[in-house]
Amino acid sequence: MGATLKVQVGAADFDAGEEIRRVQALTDSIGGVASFIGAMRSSNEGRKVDAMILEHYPGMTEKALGKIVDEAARRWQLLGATVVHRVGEFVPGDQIVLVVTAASHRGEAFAACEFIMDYLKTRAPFWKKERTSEGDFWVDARDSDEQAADRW
Amino acid sequence: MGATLKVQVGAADFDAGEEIRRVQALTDSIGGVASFIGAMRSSNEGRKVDAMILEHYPGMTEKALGKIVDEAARRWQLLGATVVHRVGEFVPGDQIVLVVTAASHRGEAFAACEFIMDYLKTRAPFWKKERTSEGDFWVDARDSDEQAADRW
Amino acid sequence: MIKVLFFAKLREALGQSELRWPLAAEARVEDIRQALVAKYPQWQEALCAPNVLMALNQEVVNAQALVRPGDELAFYPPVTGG
Amino acid sequence: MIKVLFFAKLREALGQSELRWPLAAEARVEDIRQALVAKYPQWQEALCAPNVLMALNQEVVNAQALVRPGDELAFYPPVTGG
Repeated sequence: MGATLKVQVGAADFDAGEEIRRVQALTDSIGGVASFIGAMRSSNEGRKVDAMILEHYPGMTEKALGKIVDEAARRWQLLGATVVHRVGEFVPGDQIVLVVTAASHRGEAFAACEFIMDYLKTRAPFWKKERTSEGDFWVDARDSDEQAADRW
Repeated sequence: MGATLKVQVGAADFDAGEEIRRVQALTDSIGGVASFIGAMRSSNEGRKVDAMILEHYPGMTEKALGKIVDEAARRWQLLGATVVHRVGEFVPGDQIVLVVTAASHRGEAFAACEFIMDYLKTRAPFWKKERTSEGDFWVDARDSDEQAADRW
Repeated sequence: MIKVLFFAKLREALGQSELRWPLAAEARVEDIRQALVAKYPQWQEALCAPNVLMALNQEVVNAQALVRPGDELAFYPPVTGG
Repeated sequence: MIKVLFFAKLREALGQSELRWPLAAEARVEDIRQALVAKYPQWQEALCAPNVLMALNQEVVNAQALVRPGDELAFYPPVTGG
């Protein structure tokens, strides 16, 4: 059976519960659904952040996410997966990204969910700019994200 | 800051979206929320399962889950966590368990969520009995679950 | 007196979920298991199976743990929740 | 003609998000970068920084990839989504 995979990029907020329910409803062969929500924090590396702007490369973003999800579905025999990534302007507490993965067993669902997040962080064309009281700053890529992606 | 931890055991179904929202709302220091939902599958090791009965040891169950969640919160500096485990009778597709973990960064949230599931599977006093067309059978403990718990 | 509990497959094998057991002074979990089997020889196989687990006052223990009057002692098979 | 795109910090450093660049026959990504810098010397530092990434027709490539007329070529800094 092929997995039902969904990728969505846009400014609109998402309802994690609703997205999870949609994946759960795909088939009763699903034994485990893992999910992850990334949110904007009120501080980053010690400095207070008032707002964040997320820029992306329209067109390539969707392709890159699609490839990452396909790869995860193949490696862990997923029964379903959803990725929603928001772009635009955010304030602390706002949701940014959602990943949902479903498999027969929990190990596959967890691994695929973490793989998608690690790959998305290092391979999908998104860029964050933080707005602070001292000005706007582009966020630097983290070596730890690169190392996380290299595990797989 | 202490983490807000919740453990609930009972027959009632849960709303994963609502539980996730509650954890997200705890603090805007949360950068990542990982979650897992375990569900009843329509077949197990090749045989069709019509229903499942989940028995537990009231009192000890809550204590055991509480200890597992405390340990996870300490190891990964969680900002919040919720575990809901249902008991009683289930049919395929029914939700059984929910784990939600929140931390500043995704690595901690993922690790804690998987740790809680692995420990819960091998240390919390729950027992599953499957109802099939050939009779009722107690589910055997899986070596792979024991190995998963031994990783941590 | 102590309370002794049995769960799941073990409960069904013994045909009993709970019993009161006289205990005047402290004893090891293993002593109590042997006393139970002495009284109910038909329990030998199920209750002494190598995979049987024990909890004392709702904490996992091994067969050498000390049980005191008033305690709650449980025997059960490997767990399968989640 | 090809379309050349710049994103995020690099876009701001160059003061430009998109341009059309004449290309009659195929050329390597690196050749195009050098031609851009020859025309806009002030771009040298930002466009030739070692961490600048490239995508050709929305697929990640290295500087040796072949670009053909009609292609879409993008230069951008390391990504920071998620």
